[in-house]
Amino acid sequence: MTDQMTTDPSRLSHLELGEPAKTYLDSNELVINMGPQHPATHGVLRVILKLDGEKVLGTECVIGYLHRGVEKIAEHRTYSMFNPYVDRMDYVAAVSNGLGYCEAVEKLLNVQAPPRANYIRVILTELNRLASHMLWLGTHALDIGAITPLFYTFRDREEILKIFEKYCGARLTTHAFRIGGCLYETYDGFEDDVKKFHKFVTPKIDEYEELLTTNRIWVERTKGVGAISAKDCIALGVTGPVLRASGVKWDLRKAQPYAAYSEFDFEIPTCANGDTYDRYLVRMQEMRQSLRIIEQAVGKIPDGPIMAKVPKVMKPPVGEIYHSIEAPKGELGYFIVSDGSTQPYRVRVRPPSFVNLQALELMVRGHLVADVVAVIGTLDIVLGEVDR
Amino acid sequence: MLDAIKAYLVSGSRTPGEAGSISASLVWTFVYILLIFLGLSVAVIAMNWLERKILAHMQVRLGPMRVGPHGLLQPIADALKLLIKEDITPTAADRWVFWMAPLFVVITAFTVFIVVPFGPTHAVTDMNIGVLFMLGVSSLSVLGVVMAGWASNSHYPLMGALRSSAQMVSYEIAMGLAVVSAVLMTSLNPTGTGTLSMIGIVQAQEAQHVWFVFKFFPLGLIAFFIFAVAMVAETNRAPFDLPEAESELTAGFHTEYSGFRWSLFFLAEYSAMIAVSSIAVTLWLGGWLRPFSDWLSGDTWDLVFSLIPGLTFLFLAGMCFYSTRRMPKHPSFRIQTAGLAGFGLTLAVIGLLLFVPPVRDRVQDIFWFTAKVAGFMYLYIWYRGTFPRYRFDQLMSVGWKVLLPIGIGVLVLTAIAGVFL
Amino acid sequence: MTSIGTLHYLVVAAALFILGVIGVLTRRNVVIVLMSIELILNAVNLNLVAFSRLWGVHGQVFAIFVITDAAAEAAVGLGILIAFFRNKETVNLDEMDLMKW
Amino acid sequence: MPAVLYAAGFQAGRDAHPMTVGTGFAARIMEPVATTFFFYLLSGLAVLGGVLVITRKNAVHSALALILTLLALAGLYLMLYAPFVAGVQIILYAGGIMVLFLFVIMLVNLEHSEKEDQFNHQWVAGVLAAAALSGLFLATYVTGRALFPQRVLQLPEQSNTQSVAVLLYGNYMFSFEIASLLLLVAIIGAVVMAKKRI
Repeated sequence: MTDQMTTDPSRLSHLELGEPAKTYLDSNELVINMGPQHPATHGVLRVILKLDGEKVLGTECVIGYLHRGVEKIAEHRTYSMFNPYVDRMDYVAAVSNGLGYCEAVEKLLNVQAPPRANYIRVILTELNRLASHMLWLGTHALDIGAITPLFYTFRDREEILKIFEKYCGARLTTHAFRIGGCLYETYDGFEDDVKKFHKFVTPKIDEYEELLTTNRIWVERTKGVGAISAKDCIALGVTGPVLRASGVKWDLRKAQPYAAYSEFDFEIPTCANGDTYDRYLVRMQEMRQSLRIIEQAVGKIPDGPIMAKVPKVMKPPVGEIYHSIEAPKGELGYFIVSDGSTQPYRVRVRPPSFVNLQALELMVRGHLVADVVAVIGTLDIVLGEVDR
Repeated sequence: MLDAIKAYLVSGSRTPGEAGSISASLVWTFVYILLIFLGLSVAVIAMNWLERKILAHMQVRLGPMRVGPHGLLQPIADALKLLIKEDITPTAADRWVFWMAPLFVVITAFTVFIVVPFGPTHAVTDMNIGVLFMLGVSSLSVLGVVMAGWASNSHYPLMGALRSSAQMVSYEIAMGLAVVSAVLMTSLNPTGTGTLSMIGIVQAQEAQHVWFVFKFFPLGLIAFFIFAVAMVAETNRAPFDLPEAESELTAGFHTEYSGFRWSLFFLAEYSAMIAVSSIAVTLWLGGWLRPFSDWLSGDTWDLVFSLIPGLTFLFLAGMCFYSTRRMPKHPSFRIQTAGLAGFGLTLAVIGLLLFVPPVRDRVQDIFWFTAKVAGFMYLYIWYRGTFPRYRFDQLMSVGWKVLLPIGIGVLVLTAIAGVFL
Repeated sequence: MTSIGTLHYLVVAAALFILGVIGVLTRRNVVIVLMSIELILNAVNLNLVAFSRLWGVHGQVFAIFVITDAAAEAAVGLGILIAFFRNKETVNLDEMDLMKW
Repeated sequence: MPAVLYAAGFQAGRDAHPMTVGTGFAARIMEPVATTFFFYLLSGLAVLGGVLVITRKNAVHSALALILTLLALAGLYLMLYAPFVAGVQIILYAGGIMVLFLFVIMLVNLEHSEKEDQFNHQWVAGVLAAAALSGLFLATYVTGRALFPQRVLQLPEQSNTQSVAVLLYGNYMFSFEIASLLLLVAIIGAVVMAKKRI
């Protein structure tokens, strides 16, 4: 399956799928372009669907419409100059991206961020996870036809963005962290804001669940749709909530704790069936767990510096490093090769969306067109990250 | 001419189709058609605004607020935009069919209204086959949808058209069964003959002193429920809006339409919603009959109920005046505030006019009918705010495996109950 | 000013009937041939309903039977057409000669 | 428009009865005009539709022309005091059978058959046969016109549905059951034919 995946659009426009069919009968297939301009592909993903009536016989994803060469840009920027660029990959979870990059470079420089910085990092990252999951929930529900959750989640996501804005001045592409810690001290009332938000959002998550979890149509639309087994997930390298919904208890926050995660008590929600409904449940649980972490962290932010001693001109020793964190969408890894100069020799990003998107073909084959939309939604892809 | 009008108004017991002479009949028919056309257009415009506002408030937002006070002029602005917009015909489209499809849809959607009884005398014509005519003509709109989807010569519209035609044809059957069970109830009159005439059906409910939704409880209720589900599917609204499922087919059968022709589809969709709601109201909810006509009977209660239309308008006017006070006090909002007050004033004048005894008596029927239909319209909006969308195979299985058997069962049970009870 | 009698309707029906016959006998496209058959059935229906004005409602009842028949015919005919098209990729009548050997 | 038509038919019918006296001057002038006008309009549309059905290249256009014919015929039925048949015509023929036709035409892509020869090889023979048939009709018309009864029955229009129902469930009960059986057979047949794998 992966060998079908290619980014050369010139080859793909004349697919192996064959010429468009002459008839719409079951003896012949219909080939439809879903995207790149389509309301349900979450950006500029183009999915070529081979259909038999409404049944999907095969899919092919054409990506690269949002390619900006982020990895190449890194080779011409210093380590700290590249930091803002990573925010533009998964733009709904910019804080996580920044955290991963900063930690990777810190590892390369052999620097430890101070504990206070780590706590701030955890709080902001978990807030960002909530924001990302809320955006996912709203758009996913919208794809399946429920329009109301979108506005509910956006209302609540707004509160998170307000906290970000107060903290670092930006709402979406935050650039909140620096290599070696955080640049900004928390503002006055940061902890109160977070506590207030915690109190505000807990009943809201119940509200979302009330709208959807037992809604008959929602359950019918999502149960058994796009099921994927744990074995297939591991074979394809799928990570994050998709993997956990298939029953694999794998979360980098527990498996190889980074930042301050080892100090908090939280659970890894898993489900067994690996279908769209389970992924929904897992993400809803994850939101609650994130709130739990935030609650624990905000109560005991230690005092101290927020920035480690980092040289003004960063020249990491020659070598390479791979560091990965649990982004809202799965394992986000940075592989950085240093040649000892001020600029990285090569930066390679392992984006969760890109890897998870591979599973699309496996998940939708034999289902209906409407399920393709549901599965794209449940994979929670961000095209900025897929194309980079 | 004046004499004719007076004669007609005084006679008061006939639909215009049966008015004394053929010329009077023709004239009055045209007058009624004109009135219905205007009223329907206004209703669609109002519905457009209401849907946006109600949906917005369900979704914790405000909806249109800029054009006019509380966005009251937004539908007019939208209509103007649609009229001015370029009207595109795709090169590969079949020009004639592409041109005809929206017309066909709109004509069928409006034609249905000639048999809708807004009151015992307020219908264009009282057809012997009223219900059959309504079902038939509204089923013709599927042809327009198919034509639109085919003529666009594009994949998404074609799939939308196939979906909607399959859907409308399937749900028509369940709908027909529910209707038949209601028609069966009309034959239990003291006079003993059933009727398909819309006016006759309401009169049967009047004679039997019960709305058919409560007749043979719960049989009437179940039939009503089947119809209420099938009519949502028939009009392609959420949660059965697969033909125009935005997230799947971009816009379904009218993807390639723009500007004025698109607005015709829009108009047709809303008037079809009103049409099926009026069938439901006529068949089960007693049409123009006022609620509690048996329980709260007598002249006093009649008077109280006849005051409700005027009171409703006065209440709306009061809401307008209250909102006027809450408008921002900034000078740039002065015109909007004045406009809102003017709107309230208009409503108040209409409300006061409705208290005048002759008007009150003529308008009551229309008011109750409209109020019931408005209830259905609210339900439509509510569904849209609450439900996700069904998938195609689930939609079909709901239609064929749930509604159809229940419909047949209800029909048989109604027949048995009619014979033995 | 002649009033419209039953005979007028019969003439219209005859015209439709002949159009249908021409369609059936000359067109190659099966779908259009099936539609021509519908045209013929409709001509018959018009006759039946027109005559029901002379001899009572029986004609109308029979017209309803004819419509039922037309529905059955269309369903089966189009079913055959789809089955045939799936195998031969054509809807032309003169190519439908599987039985001719 | 159907309302007007209906009214016209209703009024005209009332006057066509020899015993009925016109209700007024306007009525006496308008009724025959209305009936004649609508008759010629509708039958003209019907025949036009018929011609288009057999001449169009595109099957969808043919189907649309057929719908025109069917609707015009429904109007004629209304003028003939057969509102129930008219309703059935609209709901079953135009709303049901024609949707089926259009559905199949869309499923079976007919684009290439448009470019082919539209008429078969025996079209001359076919037209000749049709001409012979029309000759026969003409001859019947010329010879039999005089024998045709002039008066028409006054059918009770308001209880048309009832009288149809009484006949359908009374005299023709058996045929009615047979028809339902026929439909059942047709359903099974259509499913068997159209299904890919059973």
